[in-house]
Amino acid sequence: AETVKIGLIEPLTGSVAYNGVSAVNGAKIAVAERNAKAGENGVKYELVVEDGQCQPSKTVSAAEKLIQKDQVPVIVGAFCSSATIAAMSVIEKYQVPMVSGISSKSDLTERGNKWFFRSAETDGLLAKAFAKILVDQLKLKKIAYIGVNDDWGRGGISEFSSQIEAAGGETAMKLYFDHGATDFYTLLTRVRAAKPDGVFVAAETQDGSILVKQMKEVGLESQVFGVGSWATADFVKLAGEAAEGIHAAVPYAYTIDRPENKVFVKEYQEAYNELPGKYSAAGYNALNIVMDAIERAGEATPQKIRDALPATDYKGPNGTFKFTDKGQGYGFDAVLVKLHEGAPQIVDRATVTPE
Amino acid sequence: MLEVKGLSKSFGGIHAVQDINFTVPKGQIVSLIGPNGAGKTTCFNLITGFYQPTRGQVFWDGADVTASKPYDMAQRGVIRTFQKTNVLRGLSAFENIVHAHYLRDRTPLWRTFWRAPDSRRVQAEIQESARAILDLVGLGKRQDVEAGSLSCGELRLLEVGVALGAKPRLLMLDEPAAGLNSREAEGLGGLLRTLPGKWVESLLLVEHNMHLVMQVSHHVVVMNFGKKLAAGTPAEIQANEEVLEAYMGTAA
Amino acid sequence: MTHQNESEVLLELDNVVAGYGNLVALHGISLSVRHKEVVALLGANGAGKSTTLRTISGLIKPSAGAIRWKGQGIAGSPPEAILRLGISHCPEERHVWPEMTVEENVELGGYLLNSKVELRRRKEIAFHRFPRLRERARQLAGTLSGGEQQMLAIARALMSEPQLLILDEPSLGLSPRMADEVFDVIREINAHGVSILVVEQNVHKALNVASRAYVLETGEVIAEKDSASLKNDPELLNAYLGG
Amino acid sequence: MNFERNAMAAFLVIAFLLGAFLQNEYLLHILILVLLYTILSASLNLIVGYVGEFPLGHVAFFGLGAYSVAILSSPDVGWPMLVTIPLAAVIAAVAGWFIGRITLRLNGPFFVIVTLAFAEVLRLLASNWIGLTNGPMGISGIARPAILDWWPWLHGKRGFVMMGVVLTAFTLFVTWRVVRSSAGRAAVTLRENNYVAQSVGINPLRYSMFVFVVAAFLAGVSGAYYATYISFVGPEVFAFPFTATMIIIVLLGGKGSLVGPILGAVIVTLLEEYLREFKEVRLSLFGLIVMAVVLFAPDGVMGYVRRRFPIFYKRASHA
Amino acid sequence: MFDLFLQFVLNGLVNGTFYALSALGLTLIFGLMRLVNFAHGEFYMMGGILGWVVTSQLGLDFFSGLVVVVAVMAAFGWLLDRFIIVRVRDKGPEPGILLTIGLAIFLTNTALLLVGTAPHKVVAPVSNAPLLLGPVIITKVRIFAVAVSILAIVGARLLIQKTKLGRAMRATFQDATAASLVGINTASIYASTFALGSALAATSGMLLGSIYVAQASIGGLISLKAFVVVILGGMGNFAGAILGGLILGVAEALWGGYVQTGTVDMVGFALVILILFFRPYGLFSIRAERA
Ligand SMILES: Nc1ncnc2c1ncn2[C@@H]1O[C@H](COP(=O)(O)OP(=O)(O)OP(=O)(O)O)[C@@H](O)[C@H]1O
Ligand SMILES: Nc1ncnc2c1ncn2[C@@H]1O[C@H](COP(=O)(O)OP(=O)(O)OP(=O)(O)O)[C@@H](O)[C@H]1O
Ligand SMILES: [Mg+2]
Ligand SMILES: [Mg+2]
Repeated sequence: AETVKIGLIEPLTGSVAYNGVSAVNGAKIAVAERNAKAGENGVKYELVVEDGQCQPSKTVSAAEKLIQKDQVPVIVGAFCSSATIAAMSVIEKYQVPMVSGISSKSDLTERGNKWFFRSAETDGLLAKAFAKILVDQLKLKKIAYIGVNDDWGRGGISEFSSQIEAAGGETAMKLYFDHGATDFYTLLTRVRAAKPDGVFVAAETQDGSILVKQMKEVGLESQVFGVGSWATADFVKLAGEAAEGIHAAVPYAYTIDRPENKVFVKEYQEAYNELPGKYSAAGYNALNIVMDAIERAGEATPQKIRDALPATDYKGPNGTFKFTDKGQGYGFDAVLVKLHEGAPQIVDRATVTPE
Repeated sequence: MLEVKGLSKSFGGIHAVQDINFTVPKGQIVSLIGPNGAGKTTCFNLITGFYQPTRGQVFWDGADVTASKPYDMAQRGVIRTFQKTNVLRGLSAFENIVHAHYLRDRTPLWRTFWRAPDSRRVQAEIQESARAILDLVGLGKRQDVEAGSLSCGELRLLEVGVALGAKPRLLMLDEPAAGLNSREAEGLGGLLRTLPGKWVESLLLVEHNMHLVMQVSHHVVVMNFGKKLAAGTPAEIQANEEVLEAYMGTAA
Repeated sequence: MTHQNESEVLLELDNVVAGYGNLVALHGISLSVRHKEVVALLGANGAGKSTTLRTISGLIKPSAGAIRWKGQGIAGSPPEAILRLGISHCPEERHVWPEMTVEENVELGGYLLNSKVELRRRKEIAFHRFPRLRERARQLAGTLSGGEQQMLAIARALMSEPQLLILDEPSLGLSPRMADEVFDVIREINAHGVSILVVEQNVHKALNVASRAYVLETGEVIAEKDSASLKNDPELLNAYLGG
Repeated sequence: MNFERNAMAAFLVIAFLLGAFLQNEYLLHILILVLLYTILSASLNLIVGYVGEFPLGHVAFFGLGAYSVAILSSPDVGWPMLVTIPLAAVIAAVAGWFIGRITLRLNGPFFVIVTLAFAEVLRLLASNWIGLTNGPMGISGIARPAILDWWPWLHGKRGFVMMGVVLTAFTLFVTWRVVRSSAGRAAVTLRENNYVAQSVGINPLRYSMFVFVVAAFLAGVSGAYYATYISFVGPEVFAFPFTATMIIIVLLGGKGSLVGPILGAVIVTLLEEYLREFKEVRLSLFGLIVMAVVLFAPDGVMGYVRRRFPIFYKRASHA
Repeated sequence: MFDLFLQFVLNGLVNGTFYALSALGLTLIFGLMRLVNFAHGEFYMMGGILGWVVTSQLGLDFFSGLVVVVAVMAAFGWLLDRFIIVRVRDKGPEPGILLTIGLAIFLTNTALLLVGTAPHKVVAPVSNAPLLLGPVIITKVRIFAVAVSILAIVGARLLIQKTKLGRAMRATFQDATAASLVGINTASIYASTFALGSALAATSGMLLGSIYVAQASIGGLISLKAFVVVILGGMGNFAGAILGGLILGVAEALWGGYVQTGTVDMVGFALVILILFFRPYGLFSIRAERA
């Protein structure tokens, strides 16, 4: 049978490797699923994974290598928006389509690069969907924002704060910390002194879990909510009791009640002995979208795949994915979860719609 | 040429040098001697600007050069060697001396990228001079040996060579004969005597080898506990009871 | 200590070959030091004197030949093992620890001692021998003058009260008077039964304390004579050592 | 010494020919990386090999060069490459002068860490001075230099290769001249023994400073080249991975030799790409290989060559 | 307002102690042995990861776990020195730098392979319930950790300054030839120092891992801070290391508290630049070099 190679660029080393690896794990599940179904004469897929280290230069190298050496007709990746931007010029030059399931910087799809697709929510879309609900449900007036000092953290905070302000919330302060910081006492002392009703946090598992733990330690009792891969088992394990009652706006939680998700969670658990998180689902979805497109295209050439991508209509664990003309995904769900007794409970659900 | 006036230096409570005066006239070899810890090396460091004097002045050709930078003194023609051997260990003996010709070699920085028309000639000249100096100090056969693997005594000779490479007007040697045997020291003495007038204008010598000192010096200054104890011709010094008592032991 | 015969050979080098990396500096050196004897090692610059001493004390491993201490082969043993046997080496170029005080330097000379009392006694002797060091007990050794450092190095080497003391140019950098004193010390400890192997550039001083001398040239022993006859061998003296 | 000059010339000719005839863009990409790293590590080598100090913050100048190009060629300013690249290098050199004034008074470990401190401060500035640098989001879409489109032959990557060959030639010429000049000899004297240097009349600061500034200038050139080629610049241009790469290249190639950085750049770039085959274990392997090289050739490949084949390597002063 | 200030200062002091502790191993290996050890942070990381393995995976309590980790890491450091570092010992600083960079790359990525990228939890020795001390808040486990840090630092200082072993170490690093001539087994001193340095790094990794998390990729960051601390305090000076750590901790806390949290990391580097500008050899250092 024919074997189609798909390139995947994620950070496998460096500061966000943890999340990058989750994405690769999810992607592998998707490919395994398809290959199992393919039978004797169906198309087989082969995943070629490259480490982009979340660095533009390494990501460009990886993209060059995938396209030139491995001759992949399509790429999934990269993780950090800055790395994705760098790769975007490479794929445009070679005219190879690329789907990112993760990079959240709003303007990626606004750059007129017709080879680029994003099967993920942007910070802006997520903020639009949940800001009002959050303010109303949690009865928040004064909000402090804490975010990791990178493109994603800053992006998330600026989108959410403006949406929340529009919904009547007041901004007490915006504080940033560097990725990998371990001690947040000073920052939290400042937040505590401002006596906010709620604290919005944009942080990934490792920083986030330490942060919420220390919130309890310094006696900060405000409501905590935010964005990041919080609806995961790891997060709960690391944060311990401190995780109780936290709200998070996420595109995916393993508790989402959909048949597609049940299958995904089961397979993922079997394969890795852990529950999937936001990035696992992102990797899984992006691969499925790409493989759907390949099958629709009938022929695995970059041009054909590119042409097939806009017609995407993929039912994933967290809803149906479609693309706008600009390649921005929509139609899928994002959920607001509350961590309770160690599991993310779904509080609300919104469908991501194009702006 | 060199005049030292009231030079003093203390380290914490230790008065290493106190109120030292002497001159080194042109064409002469002056020796600075004294017991261990008398302050001779410290004097060297004060004159060449490695230390700042606590008090006192240094004059060179009549100009006050107190506390000038070491390289500044070198550029004025005052070149010294060190008591604790200092050479360019990673380079060969020959390269050591070539590199010592810095002042001859020196060009404006922009010349780095645009070679001067006479640069080849200058280089050839330096190489030739380096070879001559190596032969002079008796390391001709060892020219390609890395300085780091020379024996102690050879290093002392190389140091003298390096100092000569810088074309000093006043050459200041700190115990050049330490580590040389009597015969070699004698050889060095012979060499030192020929230097003034030919290679250098004058010479200031610190040395414990009395034989050498008495053989070459025109004038001897004796220090003890940081102070000047006596000064005079070698003959006068050898006859000075105080000096004999403090310094000479049975050697004189 | 067992009673030892005056003529018993303490240290013996038999055809020792050693060097640095690819460079062979000693081409088969043979020499011996007997009990209670002072032996001088003479030779021109770069003859291999220091290398010989370093080989004995274990700083350099010989590539061939044997070194025997009281009949036991010790070639290739590490320096601390050799020191334990009773051989102490005061190296060329002083090698004091610059960022330790004079007192610490001296005390470390008795590193192998376990008794504090004994250590104090020996330190007292050292300071008695070199009063300048007592004055400067708290000064950092690196700031001492050259000669003071030399005294310190000798004092340190004496701290282990060895049976064989190896001195590499002990008078280097010392004033004539101080050098005399150091040679007096050498005589004194020799009188206490310590054998001494000394490299010294000042041939007269060396031959005044030594009973025998070896003359080295380019890594080979070219002569072995007792001091009296060497003093009367102007040819040899002139050729290699200077009058 | 002629060996070094010939080797450098040969490298440039080979790079040019490969650029002219290779069709595979991936290989051209690798070639560009080799050229980029050659420039960068040749500049570092000037300091490590000829001043004898170890700047951990050399990446500061690389980053400054990259950001300068990014900002100066952005639509707001919009200067052409022929202006921005030299200007970027000058900016890096000015920073080198400033940083050198402070750091070159120090030596050994203090120098190592203070230079690192400067690089880190710049990195943090780059992530926080959003108005100028766009913070962690970085500056993207740096335009392809118009000059590369004047001649169709220079389409695609070939243009960048040729640009790299020119810049590398310039860099190698500069380093070669520095090393062979009176200033270079003074720097070596300083490296070997500061006391001796001063006592033969060398003003230590003047020459370490000169070499430092030249090195900063060249690092700026490499940063500018990087920014132009990758077309994106973010705070990571000041980060440790670049530092690690250039250190490895310089020491692996052999410090204090002009050919060292070239060899190092070729080896490291090819090795990094080759090791992609090994997937997850590739960086572990890379670490092991680096360690192995140190153990077997502690003074780098050129150090090894120098020891084994001294004929190739006649000492400078004999030439 | 004043309460806030107190809290900042306390945060800074606690953090500063932790900085001093995590730099302790480096003070030995870099400050004393003069080996620019880029793998220091990786030793710290190994302490944390091993701590996780022995407490969370093997179920030991913190203290028995610590004993195991210290033993393993000391042995690791010892072997590393005896078989690898020796070979670059007298070859100048660069081979050491390159070697430890290679080692750091290897250790980080091998750890990533073995235990993955996820953060891991080290079981804490005491509870992390908050404690109110007047107006300021601290947790029990932090007090405990501060106590351990102070003990470790004081212990290390006494070891180096007062014991025979410490003297032998200093002698070896200042002049190894002389050291071996007075009977010091220099090879074993080097190895023990390296072992001790690794064990100290691992101890701090495990202790702090129980307060924060243990993670395979933390090394680089730890190394950076530790270098800053060692340089601030003066090379190889333990009192200096404490002070360097405290200064860094308090300065960061005040900067973060009153100026900007996003740039706290800059504080340490700015301090290093400033202090070395005025005192080129660190705050506390002795120098005995003379011309
Ligand atoms: N940096 C310093 N700190 C403290 N004391 C110092 C310092 N430098 C020199 N000394 C002291 O000053 C005195 C003079 O030292 P100096 O080196 O000038 O003596 P010297 O005459 O050259 O002796 P030698 O003949 O032994 O070389 C010595 O006692 C020495 O210990
Ligand atoms: N560290 C070293 N590395 C390489 N070669 C060395 C080293 N030390 C000495 N040599 C070489 O070994 C030979 C013997 O040197 P050694 O130091 O034993 O001479 P020496 O007789 O003590 O001379 P001196 O009287 O000058 O001290 C010399 O040729 C010297 O160049
Ligand atoms: Mg002196
Ligand atoms: Mg010798």
